Amino acid sequence: MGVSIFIQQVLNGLTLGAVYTLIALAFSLVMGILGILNLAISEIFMIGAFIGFSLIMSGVPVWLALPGAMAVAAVISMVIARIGYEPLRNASHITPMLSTLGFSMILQNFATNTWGSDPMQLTLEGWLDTRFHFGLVSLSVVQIVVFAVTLGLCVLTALLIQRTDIGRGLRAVAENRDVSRILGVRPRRMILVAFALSGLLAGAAGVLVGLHYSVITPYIGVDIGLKAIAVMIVGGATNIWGALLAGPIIGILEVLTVAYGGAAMRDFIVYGMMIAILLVRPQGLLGGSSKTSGGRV
Amino acid sequence: MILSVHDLKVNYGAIPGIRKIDFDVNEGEIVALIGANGAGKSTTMRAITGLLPFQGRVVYRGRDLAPMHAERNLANGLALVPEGRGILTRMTVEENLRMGGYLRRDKAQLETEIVATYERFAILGERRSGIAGFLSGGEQQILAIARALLARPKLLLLDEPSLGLAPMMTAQIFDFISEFRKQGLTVLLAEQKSKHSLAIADRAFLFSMGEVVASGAARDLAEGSLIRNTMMALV
Amino acid sequence: QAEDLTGKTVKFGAIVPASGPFAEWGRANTVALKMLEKQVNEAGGINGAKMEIVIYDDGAKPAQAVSMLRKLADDDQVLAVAGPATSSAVEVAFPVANQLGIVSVSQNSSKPGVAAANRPWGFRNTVDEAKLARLVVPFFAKTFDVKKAAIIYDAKDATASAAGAKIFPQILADNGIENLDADTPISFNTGDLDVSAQVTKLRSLQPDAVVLSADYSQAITVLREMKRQGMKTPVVGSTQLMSSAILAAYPELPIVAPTTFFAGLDVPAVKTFTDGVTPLMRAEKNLPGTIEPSLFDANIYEIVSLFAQAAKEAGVTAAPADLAADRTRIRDYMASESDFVGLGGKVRFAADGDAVKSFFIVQAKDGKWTSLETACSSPEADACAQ
Amino acid sequence: MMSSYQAGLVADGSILLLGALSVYVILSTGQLSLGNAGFMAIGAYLSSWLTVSAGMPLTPAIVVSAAVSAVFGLIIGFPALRLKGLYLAMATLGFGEMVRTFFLNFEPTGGAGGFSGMEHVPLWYILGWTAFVLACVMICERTRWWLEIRAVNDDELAAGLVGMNTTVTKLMAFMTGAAIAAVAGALLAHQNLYIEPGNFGFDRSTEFVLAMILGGSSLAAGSIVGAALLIMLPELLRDFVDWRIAIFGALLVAVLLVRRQGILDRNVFGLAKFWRRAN
Amino acid sequence: MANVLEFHDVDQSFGGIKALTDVSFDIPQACITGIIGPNGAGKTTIFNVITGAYRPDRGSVRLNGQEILGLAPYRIARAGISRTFQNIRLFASMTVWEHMLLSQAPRTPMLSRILPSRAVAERGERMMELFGISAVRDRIAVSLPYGVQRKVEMARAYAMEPKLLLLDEPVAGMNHDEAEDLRQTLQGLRDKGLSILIIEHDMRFMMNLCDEMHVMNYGRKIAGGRPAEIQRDPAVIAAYLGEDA
Ligand SMILES: Nc1ncnc2c1ncn2[C@@H]1O[C@H](COP(=O)(O)OP(=O)(O)OP(=O)(O)O)[C@@H](O)[C@H]1O
Ligand SMILES: Nc1ncnc2c1ncn2[C@@H]1O[C@H](COP(=O)(O)OP(=O)(O)OP(=O)(O)O)[C@@H](O)[C@H]1O
Ligand SMILES: [Mg+2]
Ligand SMILES: [Mg+2]
Repeated sequence: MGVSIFIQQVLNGLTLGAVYTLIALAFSLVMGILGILNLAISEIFMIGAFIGFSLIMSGVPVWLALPGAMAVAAVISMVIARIGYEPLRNASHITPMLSTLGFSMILQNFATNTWGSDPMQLTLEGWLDTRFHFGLVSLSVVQIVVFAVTLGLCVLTALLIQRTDIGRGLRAVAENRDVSRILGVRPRRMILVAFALSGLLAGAAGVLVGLHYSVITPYIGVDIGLKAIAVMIVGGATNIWGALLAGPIIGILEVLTVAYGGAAMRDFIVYGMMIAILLVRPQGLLGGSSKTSGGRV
Repeated sequence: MILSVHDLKVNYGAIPGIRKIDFDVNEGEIVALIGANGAGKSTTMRAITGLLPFQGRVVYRGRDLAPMHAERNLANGLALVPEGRGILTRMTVEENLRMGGYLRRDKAQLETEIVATYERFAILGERRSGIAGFLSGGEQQILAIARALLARPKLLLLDEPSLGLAPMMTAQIFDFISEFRKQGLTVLLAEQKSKHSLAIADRAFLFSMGEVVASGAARDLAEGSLIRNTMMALV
Repeated sequence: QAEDLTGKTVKFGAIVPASGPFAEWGRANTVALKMLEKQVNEAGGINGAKMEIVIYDDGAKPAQAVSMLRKLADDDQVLAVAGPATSSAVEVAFPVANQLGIVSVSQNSSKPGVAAANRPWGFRNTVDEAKLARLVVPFFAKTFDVKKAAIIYDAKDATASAAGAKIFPQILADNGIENLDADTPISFNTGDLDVSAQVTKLRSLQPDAVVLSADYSQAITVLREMKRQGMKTPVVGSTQLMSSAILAAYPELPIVAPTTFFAGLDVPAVKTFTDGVTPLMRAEKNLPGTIEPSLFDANIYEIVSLFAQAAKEAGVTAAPADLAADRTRIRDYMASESDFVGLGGKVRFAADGDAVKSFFIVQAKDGKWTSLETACSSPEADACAQ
Repeated sequence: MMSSYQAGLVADGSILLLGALSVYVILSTGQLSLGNAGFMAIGAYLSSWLTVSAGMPLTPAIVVSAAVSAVFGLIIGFPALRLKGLYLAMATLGFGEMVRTFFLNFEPTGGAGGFSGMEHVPLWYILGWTAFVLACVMICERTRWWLEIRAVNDDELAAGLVGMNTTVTKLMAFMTGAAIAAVAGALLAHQNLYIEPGNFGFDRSTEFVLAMILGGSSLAAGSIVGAALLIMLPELLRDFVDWRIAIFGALLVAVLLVRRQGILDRNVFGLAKFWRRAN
Repeated sequence: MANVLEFHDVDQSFGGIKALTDVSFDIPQACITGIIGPNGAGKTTIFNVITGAYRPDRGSVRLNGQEILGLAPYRIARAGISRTFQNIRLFASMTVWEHMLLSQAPRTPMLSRILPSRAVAERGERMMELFGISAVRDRIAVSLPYGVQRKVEMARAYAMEPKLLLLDEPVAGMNHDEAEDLRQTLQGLRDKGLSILIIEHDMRFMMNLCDEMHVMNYGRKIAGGRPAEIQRDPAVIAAYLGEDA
């Protein structure tokens, strides 16, 4: 009994961690590379969840609702890039962060007015509602979908950033816009690409969260978003794989704290651990060491 | 004529950067821009490259260049080695060189040229996977020039290339450049040390207070007392 | 005694959370108040005077609630204020009401002891959760034969955590029910999406019943997770559970809660109110098309109705010079034994500022609330007599 | 004569201004703190406990709370020395959330149920503190010591190599910021007469940053404008009802776009100086 | 003549790169000492070791007989060593004038940093005059032309009242005449008792300026002595100067 409950809790934690991972990836695409914290990602995630919900409720199959919601999320993200980031690129890095905060307010207000502030609930049917039982442990099809999509998107993103010209171009723009331009990189386009990718990931996370928990409100973004930022930081913002490592760590830590300690202490433990990790590894678990920041006298 | 500049004018907010610059560069030449601190050499180069908004005309290979289109200008063969080198300090030496060929389609050819660069500049070869930001000043300057040449430019703009280079290295760099010249490279050079640049340049233009105040064959300028006199008069 | 006020305007204020996480409450409240304003004025107003309700949004934020209370009292010169809604806002607003000398009556707040700490101007048209729980739990225990129960509550919500951490454990003990998580209370935080760990833990305790102390919007998350994990234990909670949204969360499960109002209640006054307000609410663009009036709509409707009655009977003059006197009149009227009849029956205010009214123990069944029993929030005999 | 509504807004604005200044002092050394609500919570709870349970008069209670909060500033400032940019911001955010969760679980000050029993403070008292703190910061801004703070922001390494003790500078900034935030918290507690952990969340910390950046992050006077704007705007937008927050967000973005260095910047004063010299 | 600085047996490596191997030299009081060498030879690294920016693997650095190796950079600066940077490092938000005020702050007590001071202002003015930058006093320093920024850096370094001034390629970006002016300025300072250590690739400038010179190659010191001797040293010619110099 104790063991199967424990396994069940670990599975719960992994699911939560997968969600964190996806959103953390969305954050790290703009933060790790461009160095700005796009706070609106939390809200893009929330909008993604609502769009996915609405599509599924109106009878669209899941395999179509997922890309649909991802696309909408990507478009919103690109709009934010053009209006909220581009014109502010020369200001201090806090200014674009605050302009994305402005966008969060708009998106949240929009969602409240469109879908209401009360929880929206979805009833799953057919294969999505299937669960597998292994003794006392149970695992749902949706959970498996969540794991698979998370892993797949992670690998794709990492390949794109590490193995292609796009990744190098992005890093060049992030470091020095003028220099990247004289090397032939188009900063505006690059930034749009980064934001779009980040929107896609956040949108996907939204749909998966909607499917898994089947209740959403316009306010789900804030807390999960903050946790996802913590996951990104713990993993190391500059390394795509960091989120894949840190997501499950934080997810499981959180669930186990709740299970064997108490929910009241949860945030204390999670943020405490984040600070502790930062003290030991200031760039996060997998982030390049400070040596790669390239400063010398 | 590969480049001609007419009535070029750039302001930094309320501060005038350059007032009225006219000059031209012929295919295959080395042209030097010389002048004191703040004369406007760097500003001119940045404007031509497409990093600054400007007034006036810049005609490159028969076409007018619009301001602020550095990416497009590079695609048309116009590369700049900026003042202060413009190394991507967080990337490795190798990645910096790769970025030099960012727009090139012949990636295989690029790889062999990168290897050739390593052979020519052993320092870069030794440090290929090191972070570029940790190179010494002169090493970074070499990297910047090597990187610009990997873009296969038709017109190379060098802003104070000898800055921080040891005498022998300066000679080596200019050897390298003259090799490319044989393959059709044209060079526009900005230098403080007029002696140095006049030695290798075909023609030169003397800048002062944002205007061109003298021009001529480099040899004449080098020998004549024109530079000295003009500078004395203006300081 | 009352003078004729024809040509004058009697103004009341209302503070509702029309934006933020409880936007729906505030927006529905607004519809109910607009309806009331129309009804009163069509019926001849207040001794001939036109009644006007000035409604402000506080976004469920304490600071804004206070600002709005001040604005209503100072700039709009209203005679009394309905609201604010949330306990956090009330905690901050009531002291200001006392300072300014204006009645403030909350339509939602059920955190124990808030009005009692802010006499004489703070009132709540709600019943303290402690009083309700004391009657609901025994009834529930008997109906579902409960020997051992587990409690889960929202630790971040002041009301829910007070009830979940203090009141319910005490009441379970008083009724001889074993509290399975007494040592390591199971809780979560407002806004949590993931309560899988908590529910897994609940499940592992194998209780006969679950006590769920949370606001309905949070409770839904828990119910959904229980459904996902296939947990079929009956649930009992506080008034905070009351909402039509709860009904869809886990229709197969018996959910029991106390309330002073629900839309399907078979009482003439309630029927009239519900029939009148439901189409109006559903016609609002910013509210869902399936919305039903909630407990809070009924409460705020009652509050301002009571203001109107007080103004009428206590004889306000609605003259600017008498503002303070008029406000005192309304307060005194509210504090006294009156014969005000609300939607569910007689309503009066006890010395601690909370309402004394009859309430119903209801159970979610087939997508509706069904009343199982009627009781009175006051232990005194016939305090709630019709 | 001010109505009590206006007076209330002024009080809220003053407290927000103090919060903004607390972020400003820390940010001047290039460190972004997203956890000042945590220091504010310490100030609010400690001063309230001192006045209510220990019977201490308010002013000494505020001074004590500010001092204790400064010690916490030092404790969080030390690890912060190792962190850069948004990593630091996240660590401070984590600290803020930890403080909030701590008070959520700390029964002696009421836990989730909050704490009350404080005496109301008059408006002039709040204004007095605000003016005092603002004056201190603005005077410091004109000294050479402030140049050191700016130097640490501009280029920490170079600052060290030209002889500045950057560690001390950064820690002092953290301590000062923490103390100012604590004053803001104490005033808030004695203005609202009730505090709960939810008052000191992430949104409060971002509000401080917002007020400061909107007003202009290169000088303390900017925060006055930023705080005033943040307090006034929501009130002015009441007519928009349902879309109020969205319009607020849009205006926020618009202001940032139009004045990306903030509404006020050093040049505004530079121009004034220039003008004086020209005449 | 006493030595201001004794730099002994220093090794410095970065991962696999040996930037300095067993380097030793002394800097005499009131002398201009030059360091030359090919790119990447380790010249700037010597500066970084002296100023505490790097911690060498081995060795000793003494200022007026006091060991300074291992001290925090700001302590070394306060002990009387100030420097300029090869990659100019000015404070991006500050005007030239603010640089002059700032650089005098660290060595004074806290209180005097808060109160305005006439002495500080006067010294600031003098520094700007000395390096010829009074005309741009209210400009943001980083928006100035490259060569002028170098002068601001030197003025900032000298304003700290150092015993030893370290200059890393100061005439890069200056023309011949400006370099000549600078040479005279520096020699004037030396005559007043300042010790200067300078790195520069402009040989003509160095020959005229330095009292003594050290030559680096691949992290090792390959020669040291009077400029005229250095110029004739075959090892130096092979490694650095080239045949035609
Ligand atoms: N970013 C800037 N902001 C304001 N003014 C600038 C900026 N960059 C250059 N200037 C001004 O423009 C003028 C020309 O400068 P520029 O850098 O082009 O000169 P230069 O000839 O390259 O000098 P140097 O030889 O020192 O590099 C100078 O007066 C300079 O102060
Ligand atoms: N922090 C560091 N990390 C890695 N390598 C370094 C670091 N600092 C210096 N180096 C290496 O040490 C060697 C010496 O560098 P240094 O900057 O001292 O050269 P230099 O003599 O000043 O050359 P230049 O004339 O080009 O400025 C170089 O190869 C450089 O790449
Ligand atoms: Mg230049
Ligand atoms: Mg060097």
